Amino acid sequence: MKRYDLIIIGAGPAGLSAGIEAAKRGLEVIVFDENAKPGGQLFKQIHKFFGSKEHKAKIRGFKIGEELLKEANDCGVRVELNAIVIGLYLDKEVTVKIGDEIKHYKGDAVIVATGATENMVPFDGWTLPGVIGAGAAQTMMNLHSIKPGKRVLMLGSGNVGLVVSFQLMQAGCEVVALVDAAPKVGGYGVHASKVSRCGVPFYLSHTIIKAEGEECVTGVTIGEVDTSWKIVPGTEKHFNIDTICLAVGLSPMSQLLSMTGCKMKDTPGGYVPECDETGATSVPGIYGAGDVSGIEEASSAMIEGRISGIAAAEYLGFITKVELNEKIEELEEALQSLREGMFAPENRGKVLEKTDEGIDVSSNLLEMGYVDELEIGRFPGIRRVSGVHPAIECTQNIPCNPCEDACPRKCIKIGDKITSLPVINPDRDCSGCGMCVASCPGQAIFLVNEEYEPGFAAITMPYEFLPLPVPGDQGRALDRSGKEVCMAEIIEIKSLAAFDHTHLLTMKVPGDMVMKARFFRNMEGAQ
Amino acid sequence: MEHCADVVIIGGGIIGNSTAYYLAKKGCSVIVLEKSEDIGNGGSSRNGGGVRQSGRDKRELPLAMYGAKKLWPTLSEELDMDVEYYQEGNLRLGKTEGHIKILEGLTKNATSLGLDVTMINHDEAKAINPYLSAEVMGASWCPTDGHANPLLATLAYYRKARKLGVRFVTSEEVVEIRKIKGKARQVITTENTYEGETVIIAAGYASRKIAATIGVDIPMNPALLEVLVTEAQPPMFYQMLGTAAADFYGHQSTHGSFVFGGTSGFEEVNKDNGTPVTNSLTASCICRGIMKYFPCLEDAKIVRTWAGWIDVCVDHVPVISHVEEVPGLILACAFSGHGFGIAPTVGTLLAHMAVGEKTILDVSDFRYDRFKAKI
Amino acid sequence: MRIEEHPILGKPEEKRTIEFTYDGKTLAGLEGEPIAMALEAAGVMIHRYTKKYHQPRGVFCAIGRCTDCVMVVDGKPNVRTCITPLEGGMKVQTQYGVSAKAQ
Amino acid sequence: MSKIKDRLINLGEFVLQPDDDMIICRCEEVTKGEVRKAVHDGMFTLTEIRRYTRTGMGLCQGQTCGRLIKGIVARELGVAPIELEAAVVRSPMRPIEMKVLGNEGKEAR
Repeated sequence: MKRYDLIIIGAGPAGLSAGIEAAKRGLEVIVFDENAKPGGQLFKQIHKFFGSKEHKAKIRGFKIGEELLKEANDCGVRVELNAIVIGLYLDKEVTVKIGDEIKHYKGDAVIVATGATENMVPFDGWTLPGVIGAGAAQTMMNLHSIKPGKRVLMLGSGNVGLVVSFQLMQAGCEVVALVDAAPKVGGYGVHASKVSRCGVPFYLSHTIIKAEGEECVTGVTIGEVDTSWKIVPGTEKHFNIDTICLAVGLSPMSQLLSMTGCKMKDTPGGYVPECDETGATSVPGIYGAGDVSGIEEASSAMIEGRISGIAAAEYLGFITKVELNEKIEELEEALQSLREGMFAPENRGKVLEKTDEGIDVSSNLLEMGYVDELEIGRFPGIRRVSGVHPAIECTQNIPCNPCEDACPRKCIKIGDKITSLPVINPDRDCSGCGMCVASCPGQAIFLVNEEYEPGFAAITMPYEFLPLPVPGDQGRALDRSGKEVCMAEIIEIKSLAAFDHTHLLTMKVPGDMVMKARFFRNMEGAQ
Repeated sequence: MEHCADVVIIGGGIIGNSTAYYLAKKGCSVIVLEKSEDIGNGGSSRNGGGVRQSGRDKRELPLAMYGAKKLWPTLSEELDMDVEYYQEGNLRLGKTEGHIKILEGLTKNATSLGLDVTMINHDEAKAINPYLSAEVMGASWCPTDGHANPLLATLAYYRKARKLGVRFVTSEEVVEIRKIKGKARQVITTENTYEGETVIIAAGYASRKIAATIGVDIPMNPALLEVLVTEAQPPMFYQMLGTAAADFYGHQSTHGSFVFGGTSGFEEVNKDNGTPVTNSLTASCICRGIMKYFPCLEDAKIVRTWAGWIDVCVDHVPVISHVEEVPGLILACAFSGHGFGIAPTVGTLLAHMAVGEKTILDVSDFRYDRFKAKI
Repeated sequence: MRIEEHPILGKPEEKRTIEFTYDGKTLAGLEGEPIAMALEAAGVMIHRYTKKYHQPRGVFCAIGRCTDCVMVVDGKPNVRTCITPLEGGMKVQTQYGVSAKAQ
Repeated sequence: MSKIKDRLINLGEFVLQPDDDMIICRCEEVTKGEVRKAVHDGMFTLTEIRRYTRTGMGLCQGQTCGRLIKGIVARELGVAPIELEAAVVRSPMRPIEMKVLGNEGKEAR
């Protein structure tokens, strides 16, 4: 039987990263993936990643996927696609369907990096065509260039629901509402804000009562829920839509680990293997890396994968324990920095009222999806001075710091703790280059010039939609909630390769709108 | 919780459940103790569902015939639940001269005991089942055989017994049976002590270990058998299938899926990790076996495979027996993989035995002390 | 509906347009894309009707897990159309229960 | 351990709920009411529910409904979902044609 030093199941961020680290240390590695394309979910992630440089922050997910793949190829990792692992048996025997054959392989070590599967939620009519998972929407739009629908209702305000809502709009779909039964937005506030200012209304404490339609979805009724999740009579709202998108969480796909006899534990986040910090399970030589051992972001999965790859190298005697420990310490630190802040695993399900800096969290953000004009001033990224300067509407402690590096003049400071809120440095002058605007994965930075012209202000915003407006376009400025607040004229469009498809749109608005207007809509209503 | 009953049954499989049901029907109080979390966790839920008379040892045959005639046809009605019983015959297939010889031998034996089994040729077999391959040379045909859904039949007995007040306790492993004043009476689990006027061991391969605690041994070993199931197919046929070479056995269920059991030849030496895990070779082997007889199923997708231990007796015939040296103890084990089809009969017999009634059939062939050295 | 141009991903990869049949009608699709995507582009939402309650189903997970999108493809039932690449001349049929409607 | 071991515990009367006819297992078309009823019929574990109602026995093998069923059963039994043992995982991870499963690669062996 063909035996590899290391068999990795799943060519996503964790699996590829594991393969790279193991191959670098001399292991013969093969990665099996059931999909036609490698990269796992990375190729569906078209937004810029959070984190810091070591986490590949501000690079779009699919680009990270391409980089990882290249690195894997360069290291000699064999990636076998369309290869469905159908079983993981005793003695680390893996059976794989390749073409019309079943092949048997053995691995001296096995890393299971099979990722996660979407949770679903039932409601009246949820089996109708037109009700799809958020992952399905991403697959259709970002892999196959297909619009999942014309008018979409999103259920779920976690990061997936927020990010996919934005992606739906980028693909040219209309998102008519974002609904969540929870009373607060679950995902990053910056993700919510960028969806909200495009005009998507948030319905928190609401759930789907019924998907309507005979043969496929033609409409939906939602209603408000009380604290015991019961519908409050009289709160029903109806939307004409053709698609309902479900983004209600993910569960680890740990079946293979369970099948081969790894000790498992049930947690609120799903059924996961008992693992040590290297991902080693109760079966010596079998590891779990990435979402399979607990749901996190792809950035974490990549580090976990690297750790498991190195641990497998040590397990098989390719490196010493000392080398392992050194490297792991460094990676653990990187991993730890991603696991801090308000969305840290230990804060799941908690309502935090203040930031680490002691600032009251925007209640409007959590309940409506955007920071209210009256609240924004209390955050350290906002400073009202003359001339062009950034307005950083980053109000939660999340692990992310590209803006700090982006500014050539060092106007923005985050510091060692990457979850700290960005602070405007009063001693530095903004050149108005816009690098910070384009680099912010949360699209939360704007450049404002309060005295652009007498009576008028200029606002520069990140813009990732088509068609792209052109200077001279007249339209409406929208506020953070997506409400039209005034007339606006596009005065400049900046599109640089360094911005990586984030265009900087500068619009002129009446001076009193400078802290209100945050988005632009052309006259025709085109986005 | 009540810890005393007329009868304490060790094992919540189909034997234990059916016995509990027939006892409860007689008005006895019953406690059933099951080691695992699930009712029907052993062979009861891990078999091909055959309700066969053909191909059985002559000692077992009366039990099978009684069941096919008196119990199975009305079982769904009796238990208020469709156990998906089909009495549409059993085809035991052969595709070599050697196979045909084996089948002829079995047929001769069964016929002599009064069972309606006949040898049929390829064309006759095809007339019964048009999906057979050209390779099939002939078959033995027993029209009164059939199959049922083992998962549902096991749970149907459980449900009905529970409704009649039988106390089922799961997740409690029996560690010891104790004699009190010369009689088997106490059943000690990991957590509790139960008492019964009669104690029945119906715990599959684990029966050996439990019986040992009271000084009784049954010469049997576990063997790991595998079953696989396909996605639903359009209704094709409802005969029970088997082969002379024992490559596979199975049937199409009401649901449309095919359920097939089979062997790879490694059954008695398979490794496991403490749970009945499938072997990496067996399912593939079973598929190859099936396709030789039913090539039209080659595109049917396998959705699941599973394995289970059977309790293989040294002479492949069960032990259904009082243990006179341990009054109050009844053994019902060593079914050797043939237990499902005869479970209703065995449950009926055990109920008689437990209350001291005369059994409807003679059970002396199943005595626990029948095993003798060869010389 | 197809996305002609995407603000981040640009224009879709060029693929050969091929023909296939859907319940006897000739449709166009892109070679190698999942069958379900070609159907989606053509506005086909219903892939099958269930066995027990005869309810319509379509794409749900789009990655081959949920098996809701199965259809009869070239005579074989239960083909997961969301992960089966489209080929020229394929015969795709709505699945009723576990088979195509008797013609 | 709050595992329910005694199968005679009183679960109260089975009362119909308005959403009982909602499909939970999409593959096998099993409704919420059928799952709840199964619990009242004595099926206390996910494995028993599966065998009794066919939830999770279809083409997708419970990948969609597993979590939902767990929630319903736990609520009916009055325990936390975490108390319920997950159903056992078996090969194959994806449905696979008999002719493919039976065709084992030669060079790999």
